[in-house]
Amino acid sequence: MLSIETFVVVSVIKIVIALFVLLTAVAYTVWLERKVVGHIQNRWGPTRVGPFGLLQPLADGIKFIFKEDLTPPHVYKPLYIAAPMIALICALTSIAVIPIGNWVTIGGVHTPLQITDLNIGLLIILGITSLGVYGVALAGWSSNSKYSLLGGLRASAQMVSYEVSLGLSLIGVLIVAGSFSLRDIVDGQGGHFWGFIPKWNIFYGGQFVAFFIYLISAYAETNRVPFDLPEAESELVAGYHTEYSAMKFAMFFMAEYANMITVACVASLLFLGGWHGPVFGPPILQAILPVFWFVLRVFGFLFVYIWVRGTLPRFRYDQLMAFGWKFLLPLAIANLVITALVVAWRA
Amino acid sequence: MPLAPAVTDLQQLKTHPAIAKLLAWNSSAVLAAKFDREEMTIYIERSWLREACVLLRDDTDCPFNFLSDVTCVDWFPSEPRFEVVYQLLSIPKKERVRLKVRLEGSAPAIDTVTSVWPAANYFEREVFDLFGIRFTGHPYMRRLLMPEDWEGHPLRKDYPVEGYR
Amino acid sequence: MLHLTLFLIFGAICVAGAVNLLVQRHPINSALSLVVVMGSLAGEYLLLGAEFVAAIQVIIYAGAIMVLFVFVIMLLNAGEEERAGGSRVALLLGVPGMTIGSLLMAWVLLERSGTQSVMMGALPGPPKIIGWLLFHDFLLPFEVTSVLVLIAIMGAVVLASHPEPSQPRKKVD
Amino acid sequence: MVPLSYYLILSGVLFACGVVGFLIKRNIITIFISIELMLNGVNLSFVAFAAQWHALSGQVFVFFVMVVAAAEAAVGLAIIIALYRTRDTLNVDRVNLLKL
Amino acid sequence: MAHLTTMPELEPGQDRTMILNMGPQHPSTHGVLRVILEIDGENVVRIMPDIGYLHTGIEKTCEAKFYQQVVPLTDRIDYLCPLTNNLCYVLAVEKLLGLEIPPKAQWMRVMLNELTRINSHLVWLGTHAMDIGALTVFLYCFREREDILRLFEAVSGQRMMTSYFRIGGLALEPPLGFFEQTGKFADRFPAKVDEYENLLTGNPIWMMRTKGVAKLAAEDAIALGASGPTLRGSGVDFDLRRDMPYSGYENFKFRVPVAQDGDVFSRYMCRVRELRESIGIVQQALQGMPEGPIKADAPRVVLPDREKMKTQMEALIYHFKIITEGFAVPEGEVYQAVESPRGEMGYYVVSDGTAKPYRVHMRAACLANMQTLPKMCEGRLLADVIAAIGSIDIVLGEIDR
Repeated sequence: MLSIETFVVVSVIKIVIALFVLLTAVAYTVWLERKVVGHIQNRWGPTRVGPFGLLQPLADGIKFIFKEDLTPPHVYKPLYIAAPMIALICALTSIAVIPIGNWVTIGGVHTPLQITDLNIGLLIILGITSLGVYGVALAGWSSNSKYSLLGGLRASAQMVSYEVSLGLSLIGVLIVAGSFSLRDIVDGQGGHFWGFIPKWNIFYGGQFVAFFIYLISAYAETNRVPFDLPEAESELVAGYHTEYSAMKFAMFFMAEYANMITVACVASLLFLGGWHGPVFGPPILQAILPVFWFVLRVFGFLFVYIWVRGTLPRFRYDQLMAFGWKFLLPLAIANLVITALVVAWRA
Repeated sequence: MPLAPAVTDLQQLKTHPAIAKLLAWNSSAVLAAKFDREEMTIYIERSWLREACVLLRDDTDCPFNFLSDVTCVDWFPSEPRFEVVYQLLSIPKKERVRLKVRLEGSAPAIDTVTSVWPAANYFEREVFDLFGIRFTGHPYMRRLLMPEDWEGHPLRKDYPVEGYR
Repeated sequence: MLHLTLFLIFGAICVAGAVNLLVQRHPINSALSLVVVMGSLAGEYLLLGAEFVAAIQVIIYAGAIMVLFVFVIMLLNAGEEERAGGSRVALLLGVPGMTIGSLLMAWVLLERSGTQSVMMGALPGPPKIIGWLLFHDFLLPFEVTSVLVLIAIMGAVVLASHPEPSQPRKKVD
Repeated sequence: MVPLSYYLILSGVLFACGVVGFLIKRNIITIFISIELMLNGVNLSFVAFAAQWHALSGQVFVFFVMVVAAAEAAVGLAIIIALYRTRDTLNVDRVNLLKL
Repeated sequence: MAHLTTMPELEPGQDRTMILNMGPQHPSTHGVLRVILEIDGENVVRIMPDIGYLHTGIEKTCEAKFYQQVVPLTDRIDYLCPLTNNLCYVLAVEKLLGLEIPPKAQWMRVMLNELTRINSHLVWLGTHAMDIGALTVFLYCFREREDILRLFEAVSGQRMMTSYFRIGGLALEPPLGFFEQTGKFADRFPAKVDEYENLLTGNPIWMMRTKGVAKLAAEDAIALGASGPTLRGSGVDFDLRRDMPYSGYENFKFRVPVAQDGDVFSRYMCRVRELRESIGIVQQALQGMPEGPIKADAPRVVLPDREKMKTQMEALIYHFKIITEGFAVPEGEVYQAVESPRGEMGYYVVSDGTAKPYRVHMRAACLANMQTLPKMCEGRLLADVIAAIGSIDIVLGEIDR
């Protein structure tokens, strides 16, 4: 057990590092998206700022900071200002319980690669992401604009609806793992079966369907194509953030991408075996490799996100709702029941 | 193809399906006709326009079921000043005919044909907007292109090119 | 000491949120104050060791029920409430009455049961044991509530569904 | 170490705030919100007593309260929507007729 | 027919509805269309297009220009298919003049017209797909459009506002290698259409968004004056190129795509098939391109060659006279209709015997097509309005003129 001073110091260091890494990841996810979508669409994406446009996120950030921060008249100001902050805070907080690797010992301090290890980690993530709805809904409402209001209504209805399927798809994994702790869930996925197939939940736990449901619900939760109706440019201009500019807009932007990363992390942890993978070489490499495998999975998940964005058209609102309630939800319940029966039979 | 002189004799043109039909129905409705550059023009008496249009549309042999266009020509300063021009098309027979109605210069007004072809809706509003011809019975007689509070009707020949100052 | 400090911080936020709920005139502010109260209550639950309850408090209460409230407020575009004659009487009599009542209760509690105190994380409520309880000891109530929720859903759908479009709307002043 | 009574006082204060809100608010949604506040106050005392008596059933009861609150919110808000549709107001003082 | 024309005033908030002002600045109204929507939640109760934000008074301007000076104005009407406008105008004036056009010019006109049609349909496909959320198709379409614009630039010196057709023929001889370039483009284009179709036609989301959406019955389409793919998408088999041929279209073999359902998907399929048919016409034109002059033999109307002007006295005089005082056109009136990418584009030109047109009127296909919008959208969802606007392929330059 660490002394309280060490605990605080270590925690602060971890928080700072995690935030820094997360924000950088957000910036470079934007860059990655622009690059990948650019190549899908026969163009280059950002190329001017830095090699391969690598400094583009920095330039964008500077632009956002120096742009004029307009507050339209007739907005309900307290909430108008609070909404982007709520969105961003909720998006950034959930990273606190996400482990990115095993325990490490640095300078005599033995600590997990995670800000804090809770045994209800998954519930915390679900709770915080469910609070993220407020940012979007309040932004839409407080802007006092019809497009924003429609966007906000769409967003809150969509996020609440798909959260049900999302939660149910995760419960299958929970039944297999028997724990809410993300670390325990990942630990349960080590090793192989039949000699070569990794014991990931997506294979071994039979959670392939759950992964499919999770993937779709996650797209809807983060308002991404083909579920980007709350900010459907061609219909609602920019949906709930129509009236936002400069840093306030950037907060929504960052929140969206931070949510994407969170969702990708959860997918890697719950379905794709977390940081498990071949570990070899000198000790320093052995320490780094799990983190590398984890980041690789997150990257792969994000890539699918971007790929889908480059390919698919958008749903219509009623189709979206029908899809969520009439297809995904029954599927998720069926998956849950079958998983429960299988686990009970095995036990 | 050298230009042939225009045929304006009603008797010579009687074989054209539209004219035959109109003459058989009401010879006083057809004021004149002209066949020029392979295009048939029929001048209709203004009060009979709507009935003539219904007749041409519902003709079983050659139904002019498609209203291509409604426009107007301003012959300022001669009288009658305006000519409202209807371009009809028969989709089954691939035949065109042009109906013309002459209107006097002061407070020009004519029956709408929106009840015959709903397509006339915007066309007539445009003519009203740019020429100031009222289409009586039109469901929504408002300016179409110019702002609501615009003065004058720009396509009239006596409208100053720089606008009223 | 840490326990007390955290308790006081969360408690202060809680009470501030509750008072703000009363003071605010706009329903959306009241709703958001309640979200704050719920969030800090979740903190209090964590202090008591009821981690699962705390998480559920955030997910169900703050994340679902209150979203529903906010959604309805947005949907009806409810404005600020108007002052009415009756509320002034309630304000004059009710608030002092409630304050005195609360103070009395606090005094009684402090005097009579001040000796017992709870540890930080006194009774851990891990999901496993809660689940065990729910599905063994409380199975019947659990099933009954599920039926209740089903009825509630059906009722909500029936109530909130659109009236027939042909039906003329009556005005009531 | 926090005396149990502190938790109970906090719970009581929340409940009292809920009651006051219920009495002085005229907007039906805010009244509804006040009811939720009262339920929350009660929940806190449930959890506190559970901790004191080392009986987890207190925590289980909180779940039931939440479920009932959820059901109540669903039906209640539906009623509010229906009410608003027919009367165009959210003020309870104006909803004083049982029929239209 | 009253149900097709009623345009009642929109009054806000009568019965829980909301007036939503979509446009004139809106990402998916394709320019400066303003659509006033009365919505109940997401459902559209009533819809009323409001136009005129791009009204430039071209018809009035034409009356102050010589006949040949009107050609560049026509480019600006339907800016997605400038050559079709050019063609329609010059055909009308040539009909007034009674001019005979040499075959090579006619074939060039047909070929360039079909390229214009492809160009316009590509812009439509890209923006329509983008409205429905498929971003990638937009850039794919613009890739091929770029090739066509390069061809236009090669032949006329301009990418968009080409003004390449002149009264009596063409402006310039096509440059060396132009036909080879066009042939190469025509060869590789069908594979590109397959690419677009791979992304859209079989895509379940695309079908969900377009099938059964914004339906328009055949009789309503005819009554409302819809033409082009909007009419053919409703199952009316009518195409001016085939049924009332002009400019030598009777020499080409092509099919007229017709779809029966009258929904967004039908109109989409019509246009996509038209892309393939058009490229077939381009190939036929390339194979059978006749030799000969590109201008009619009418020295009073057609500007002389640069070379002749420098060597021959009469040529110089005609050049001077045409430039300074135009050419008189015999009295009369002509309505010339061509099949533009959007439907029946008609030019009604009245001549009073002088060198300036007495009246030029353009029959805008989009203006009539847009009248179908309320019929298509009422009672549907907000997102369907976007799909419907995209599917009738409006160009505000043509609507407002």
